[in-house]
Amino acid sequence: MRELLGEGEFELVVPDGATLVDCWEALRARNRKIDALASATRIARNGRVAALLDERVAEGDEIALLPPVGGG
Amino acid sequence: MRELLGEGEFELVVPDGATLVDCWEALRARNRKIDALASATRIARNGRVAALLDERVAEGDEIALLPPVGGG
Amino acid sequence: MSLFAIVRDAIDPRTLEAAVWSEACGAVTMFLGVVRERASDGRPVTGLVYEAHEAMALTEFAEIAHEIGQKYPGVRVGIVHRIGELRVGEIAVAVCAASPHRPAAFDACRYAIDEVKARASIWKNERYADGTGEWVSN
Amino acid sequence: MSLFAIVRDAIDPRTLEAAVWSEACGAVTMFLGVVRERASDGRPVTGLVYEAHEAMALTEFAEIAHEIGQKYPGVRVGIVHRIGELRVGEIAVAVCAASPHRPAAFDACRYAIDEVKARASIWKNERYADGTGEWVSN
Repeated sequence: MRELLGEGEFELVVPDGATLVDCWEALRARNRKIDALASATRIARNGRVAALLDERVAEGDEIALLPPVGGG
Repeated sequence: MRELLGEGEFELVVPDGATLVDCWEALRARNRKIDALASATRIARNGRVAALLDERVAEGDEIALLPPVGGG
Repeated sequence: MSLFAIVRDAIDPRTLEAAVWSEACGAVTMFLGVVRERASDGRPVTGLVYEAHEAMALTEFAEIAHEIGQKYPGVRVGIVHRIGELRVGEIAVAVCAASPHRPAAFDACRYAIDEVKARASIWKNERYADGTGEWVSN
Repeated sequence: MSLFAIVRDAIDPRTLEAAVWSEACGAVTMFLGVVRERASDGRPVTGLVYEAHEAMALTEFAEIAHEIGQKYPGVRVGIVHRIGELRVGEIAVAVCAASPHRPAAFDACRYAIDEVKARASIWKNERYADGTGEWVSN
């Protein structure tokens, strides 16, 4: 994912009251290659996989895109 | 078994042509307490559990009485 | 040793076992995931590189262990995953279960590694002899 | 280390694992039978004394491993049993299975310990706190 997008961690600026869907759209606006990940990627907020994509985010939240896992 | 019978390894003398059943009877003549073991004990000859009790024994054979196992 | 850990150095299964075992336990089962010389498609592998979201992975390990406590009362499990660069033959993950009796120890160990592979936030990059690598999922 | 052994000193699971593993194997499973503090009937146990018909037990271990080779092609197993006096917490038996993939590694390990307990020529004397002992079977 880092290789596909060409970047790792960064700050994402979204409007007050934004949801996880808004974050995804902001990421997409930054890099359209993210479309390739849409079907297999989960989104986590502050270390928990988000159950609802309309969860609101707050300043300082950690938003992580999680590709399919491969532990073990 | 050793505790029940009061003895461990010993030489058993049986006639030429004797079978494992004859060995069992010879052991029984020596110590009737062996009856208590009859239902749960297997007999091995030279390190292999005997399939047939009419197997003949030869001089020098090791005959072992095997109580129920308890490994692990 | 903690029952749940993400480590950067060699995993010692004996230390994990000692942390999991208690005097009521007659049965200890262990699963070790070891780097093997070939990928699933048969290509030779020179090693693996693992990355984790550590905080999430540790939470997931504890959740899996909690589920096991519910399904198999009296069974304790420990889960340790190594990250970074691993060579063929090195242990990537160790799961240990201790139980008074052996059926639950086997079932719990299997459940734990199945769940770790299915949902722990850990990613694996296979390294090939030609110097390239590829992220692979389970 | 030999794949099949009856030993009088402490069992080192790591040595057994190293003997069983090969580069094709991504999955290693291990079962450790450990002396626990209570008998099946709940009485406190201070230790166990094991005796074996060594030649027969080693033959039985090899037979069990051969059966596993037939049932689970590509899986290797090792079996080590300790005899003599053991205290609570000490390892009485270690079974290790190595396989390219994990389902067969679990199945083989479980088959091996089930068969060892059912048919290996090994006998166990439980020692109780009052100084008495009793031969027990599985």
